[in-house]
Amino acid sequence: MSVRIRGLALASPVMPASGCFGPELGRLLPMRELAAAVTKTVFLQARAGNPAHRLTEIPAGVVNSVGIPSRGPRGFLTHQYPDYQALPAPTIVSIGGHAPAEYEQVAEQLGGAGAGYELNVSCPNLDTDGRDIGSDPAALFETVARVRAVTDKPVIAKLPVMVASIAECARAAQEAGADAVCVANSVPSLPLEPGSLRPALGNRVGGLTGPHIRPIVLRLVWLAAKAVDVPVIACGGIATADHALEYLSVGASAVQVGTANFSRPTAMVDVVRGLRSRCHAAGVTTLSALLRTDLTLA
Amino acid sequence: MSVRIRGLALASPVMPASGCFGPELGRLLPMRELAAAVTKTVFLQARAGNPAHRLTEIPAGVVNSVGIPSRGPRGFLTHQYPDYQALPAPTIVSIGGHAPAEYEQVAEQLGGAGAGYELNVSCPNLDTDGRDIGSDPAALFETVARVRAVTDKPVIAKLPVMVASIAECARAAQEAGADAVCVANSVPSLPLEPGSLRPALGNRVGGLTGPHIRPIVLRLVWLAAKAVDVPVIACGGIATADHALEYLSVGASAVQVGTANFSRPTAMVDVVRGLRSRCHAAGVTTLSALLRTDLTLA
Amino acid sequence: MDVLPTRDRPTPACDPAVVVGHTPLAPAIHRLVLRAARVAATAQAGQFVMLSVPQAAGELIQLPRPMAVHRRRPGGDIEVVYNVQGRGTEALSRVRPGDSLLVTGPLGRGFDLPATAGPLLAIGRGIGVCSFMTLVEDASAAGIPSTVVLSARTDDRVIGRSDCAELGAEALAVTDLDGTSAVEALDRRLAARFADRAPGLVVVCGSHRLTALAMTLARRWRVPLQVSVEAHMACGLGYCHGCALPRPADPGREGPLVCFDGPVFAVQGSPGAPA
Amino acid sequence: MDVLPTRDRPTPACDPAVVVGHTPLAPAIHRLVLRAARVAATAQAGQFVMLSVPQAAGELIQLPRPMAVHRRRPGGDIEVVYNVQGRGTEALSRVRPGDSLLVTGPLGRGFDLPATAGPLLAIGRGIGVCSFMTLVEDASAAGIPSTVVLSARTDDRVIGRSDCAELGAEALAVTDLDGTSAVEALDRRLAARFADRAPGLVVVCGSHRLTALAMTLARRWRVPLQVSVEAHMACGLGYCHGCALPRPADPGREGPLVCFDGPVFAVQGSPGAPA
Ligand SMILES: Cc1cc2nc3c(=O)[nH]c(=O)nc-3n(C[C@H](O)[C@H](O)[C@H](O)COP(=O)(O)OP(=O)(O)OC[C@H]3O[C@@H](n4cnc5c(N)ncnc54)[C@H](O)[C@@H]3O)c2cc1C
Ligand SMILES: Cc1cc2nc3c(=O)[nH]c(=O)nc-3n(C[C@H](O)[C@H](O)[C@H](O)COP(=O)(O)OP(=O)(O)OC[C@H]3O[C@@H](n4cnc5c(N)ncnc54)[C@H](O)[C@@H]3O)c2cc1C
Ligand SMILES: Cc1cc2nc3c(=O)[nH]c(=O)nc-3n(C[C@H](O)[C@H](O)[C@H](O)COP(=O)(O)O)c2cc1C
Ligand SMILES: Cc1cc2nc3c(=O)[nH]c(=O)nc-3n(C[C@H](O)[C@H](O)[C@H](O)COP(=O)(O)O)c2cc1C
Ligand code: FES
Ligand code: FES
Repeated sequence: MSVRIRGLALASPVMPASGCFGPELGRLLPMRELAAAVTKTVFLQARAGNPAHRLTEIPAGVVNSVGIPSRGPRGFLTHQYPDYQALPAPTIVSIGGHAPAEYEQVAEQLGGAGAGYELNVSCPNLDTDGRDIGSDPAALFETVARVRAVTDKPVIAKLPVMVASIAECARAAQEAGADAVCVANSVPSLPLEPGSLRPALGNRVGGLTGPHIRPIVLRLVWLAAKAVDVPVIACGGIATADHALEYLSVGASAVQVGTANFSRPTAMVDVVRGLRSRCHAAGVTTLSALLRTDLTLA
Repeated sequence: MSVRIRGLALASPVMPASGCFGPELGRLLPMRELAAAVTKTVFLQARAGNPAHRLTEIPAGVVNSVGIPSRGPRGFLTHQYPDYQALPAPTIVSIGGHAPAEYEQVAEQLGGAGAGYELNVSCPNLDTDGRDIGSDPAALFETVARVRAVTDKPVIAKLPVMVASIAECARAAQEAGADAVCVANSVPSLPLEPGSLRPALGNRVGGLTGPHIRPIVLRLVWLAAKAVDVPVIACGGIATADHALEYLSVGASAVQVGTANFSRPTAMVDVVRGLRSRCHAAGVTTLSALLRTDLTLA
Repeated sequence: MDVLPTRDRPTPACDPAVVVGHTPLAPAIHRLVLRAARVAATAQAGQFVMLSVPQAAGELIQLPRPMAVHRRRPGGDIEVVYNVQGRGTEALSRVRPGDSLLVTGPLGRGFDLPATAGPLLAIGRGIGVCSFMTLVEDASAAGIPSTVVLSARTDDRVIGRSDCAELGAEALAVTDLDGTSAVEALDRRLAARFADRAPGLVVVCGSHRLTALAMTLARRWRVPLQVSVEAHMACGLGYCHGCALPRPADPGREGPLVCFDGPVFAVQGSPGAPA
Repeated sequence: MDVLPTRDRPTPACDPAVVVGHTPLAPAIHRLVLRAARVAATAQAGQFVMLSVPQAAGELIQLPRPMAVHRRRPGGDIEVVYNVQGRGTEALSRVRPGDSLLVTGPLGRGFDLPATAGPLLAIGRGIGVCSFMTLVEDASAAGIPSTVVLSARTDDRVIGRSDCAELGAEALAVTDLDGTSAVEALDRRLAARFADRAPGLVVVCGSHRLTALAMTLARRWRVPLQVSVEAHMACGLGYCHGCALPRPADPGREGPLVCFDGPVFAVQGSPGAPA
């Protein structure tokens, strides 16, 4: 069940979603069974994050506007990276920025730390009109190309949900040299407090995550996988091996688990073991072979 | 609680969402209390619609890919419009097309039927690259402008969810002469059958609707209302007066009810009466006055 | 599927109905008795209702579920017999006597029972039987004898025995377990049963294989065949276009709507079916 | 909020726990007893757990809910007392003895009880009392006398009476209904109560007004004041950054994490608080 992204061989197709993992969780898990650890997004400048409430749960799912507090690449290297290095899994560092050049600078300042980089391009582009970099194929191309120019490690472009054409965005990332695309980030939302008209989050808008976004992201993964040759890493509402299989069946090569890590800290391990025992039961060794069998889900 | 869109005075702020209403339902309801009847989208060419299943329900909501069967404007005028005319509420005709020119042609061929037009621009643009017309501000502008040129009746642009910038799209519609924008259509999704990896819909992808999309659409309505001066009609997951108030509180002027009409055929009437009794209880006569009171929701 | 000729039908309405009974009938099959006087009084044989499932323990079911009117009771009750299939019927199974749920109906175009022809043969598999029990009610009231095939996997899953007994209809319970439900066995049995006098109408519901058998029989006897079909539905009233059947001969046009033009259709090519 | 000095704490784990008891205590307040031996054995006073609410009747609760460890029992049970607030606690109230739910913990940085100082004064409002009952347990075990203010709207909502009795702590139940919970009344009462000997530590939870009162008292007596605070949480472990407090003096930097640096903090400006 291993997966290869550029030079990097991943032990399994399951890894955490950025922001939904930390060494604090990694220490409770058999990380060897997972593909990688993925860090919370690292920005160039230090950031405090958003005011409370930073997250909440509504019937549609979990909504967060943590706002990505960051200590910058140097703060990350000093305070956080050592704990990641202690985990027995490669570290993929998530990088954010407010302009294509910032991603490049973060990648450089990381000085070779990490086994690969995931570019969180669901960030407003302050170079232009404040639209998300990842929803603008040109800005996305520039961002990926700039990072590509400064590293030989795998580069993954993590695309936003709210795009006019995910195929176009995925192609822009691939053409700029991305080794994989991750589809997708959370679904922008404005949750209100139940029983009042007050915004439930300090930042008003946040990202909706969890099982209910899976049908939305499944379509995006399907379209992206048809559009590009590089692997597609699916992310959105995965809590079980069956959910992972849904994405694999529409063309994903690997999956990320976010919100389910909160519900059940063992979620990622359950997914990986579930996939493995599916393969065992079907007498196959690869996921692509498993998908060719007559699968029924729970 | 009346609302004005261009010359058209609507008796209330509540109307059905296109495709979620027909005279068959209208005949069961006190239509006088509603703002309007909104037709299913009328295309230029006759269309059969999509293969079964055309709709289903999953935990995230209702997903449909009815595919908008249509008999064309002439078929509409002959077979459907008379039943709409028999209802004691103005008819807003929803228009679809696969190129900006088609909207104009449908509007012309309707020959003045209807009290206003809603342009369903969540349709692939076959003039260009097949992206939704409504997610491309230039195509959207052209579409609205062409219809504007052939009618003096109110023109509403109904925007898609999957856009890079709803503000930009709403502004393009306003600049092209739209009298209101409706935000938004359903959320594109790929539902799988529970227990299998088979697509649940004949067309594979469909539109997710119902209460769980409300936080997604609330954000879009909030952003659109900040971006334009024309009224914003909110549509997405409204089943109660409280849901309508949520949208009104972020800047909407009127609301459309879709999926809830299926759950509860009286849903629209319940919403309108709920709003009215809120106003009564608060001793106010307008919704804007109601929103300034200290509201608690159920 | 051929649409049966237009006829008058009761105006549907949407009313809350109180649950007056809810009992298990067979594995995963329940009988739900609803106080729905208008539907009980006006529903035509073969019509259905849309049941809005109330929000039990926070689970939100948005689309109402189409269900045949299995029985119309003089006291103003209707009976629905349903199979727990997915989330909607699972939630439905949690409603309790005294609860109230919205019933929209009566809906659809039902069966046409020729007044003068021979006896009725109704062939049903599982809960498919429930689509035509109201027709057996009508036949019984009109003094037309009925023979009803109740097919099921196992004997404990046979639905409709007590209804047939109550309505004076002949019930032929057949099961997979003892082989009596096999198409060939059933063909022989029905051929013998109707050797003297062919039925005046054959109706069928619940299985493709039984529909094929019914077609063979109807052609042999030259009698009309009507079938009740299912489709995913949202409105049940004819405006959402969720339930259209394909139109294989003319794929550019939308086919008939199961909720409005059906659920009962003449089987295409069956004797006397509309051209 | 000032972060208390670093200290050793038990390693958290995530284990299924069987519900061994679940009883109403007061209107909308329930006591949940869980077989959670590791937490019962290792939790420090003031620590909490994250409870993953099992999927009852199809309702999906995704985030676990943070809950104070109210009592640690020698037999390996922990008690949680909770208020039905929204969807999560509503669903939690439907779990039954024998059900199993995931418990992550023990979590957070608890109270610091000075070993040698005077008695403990704990002031709690409603279920706020539950944040510090483990501290009363520790005090009781160490032979330190405790006085516990149990404030509530009405007498039937007073939480913790039986716990105090069991632990030999003095319980002062005060309510809004009889006016005894008013800040001025409570100030006078506590001033009198501790006129001879000031407490060695004041802790507070559950009300801004009571925290303000506790601050006045702590300053007057020159004793440390610790408070247990709440924040919306996703992980409880310190990695999601959902629970950060603001840092008013330095708004460009993230403040302490309630789940890791708290939930117990020294109240800023209280005697002996970290600089
Ligand atoms: C006219 C008519 C009469 C019917 N009468 C009966 C009856 O008397 N007893 C009975 O048990 N069943 C009957 N059915 C089938 C019944 O409607 C479905 O079993 C039920 O909708 C399944 O819902 P669910 O939520 O349990 O399944 P899910 O699979 O969770 O449903 C998901 C969606 O698919 C739809 N769906 C799934 N299966 C069917 C189906 N077979 N037919 C229509 N829609 C479906 C549901 O309505 C829902 O919208 C009838 C269907 C029709 C069209
Ligand atoms: C360290 C700590 C200990 C706690 N101990 C207890 C206790 O012993 N007994 C008790 O009754 N309550 C306690 N609470 C509060 C309890 O966590 C909330 O009441 C509960 O999460 C509300 O969930 P809900 O789904 O019912 O409410 P909803 O309003 O539906 O919750 C929506 C979201 O907001 C969060 N949320 C809402 N209110 C609070 C709150 N006050 N604190 C934290 N998160 C909140 C929920 O966790 C959820 O993510 C504690 C909170 C913390 C942080
Ligand atoms: C609390 C929280 C914090 C997140 N932080 C980040 C982040 O820093 N960078 C990022 O790219 N995505 C972040 N995400 C998005 C997730 O990585 C993931 O894309 C999203 O949660 C969808 O997956 P899920 O449905 O499995 O949670 C965050 C999500 C949550 C819930
Ligand atoms: C069955 C169905 C058919 C629909 N048909 C159309 C349509 O023809 N034209 C259109 O603009 N929107 C159509 N929609 C979208 C709705 O008008 C509405 O935008 C969407 O359902 C969101 O609102 P809701 O959550 O209240 O249902 C349809 C939706 C459903 C569920
Ligand atoms: S179910 Fe709506 S048209 Fe048939
Ligand atoms: S709850 Fe996740 S960091 Fe505190």
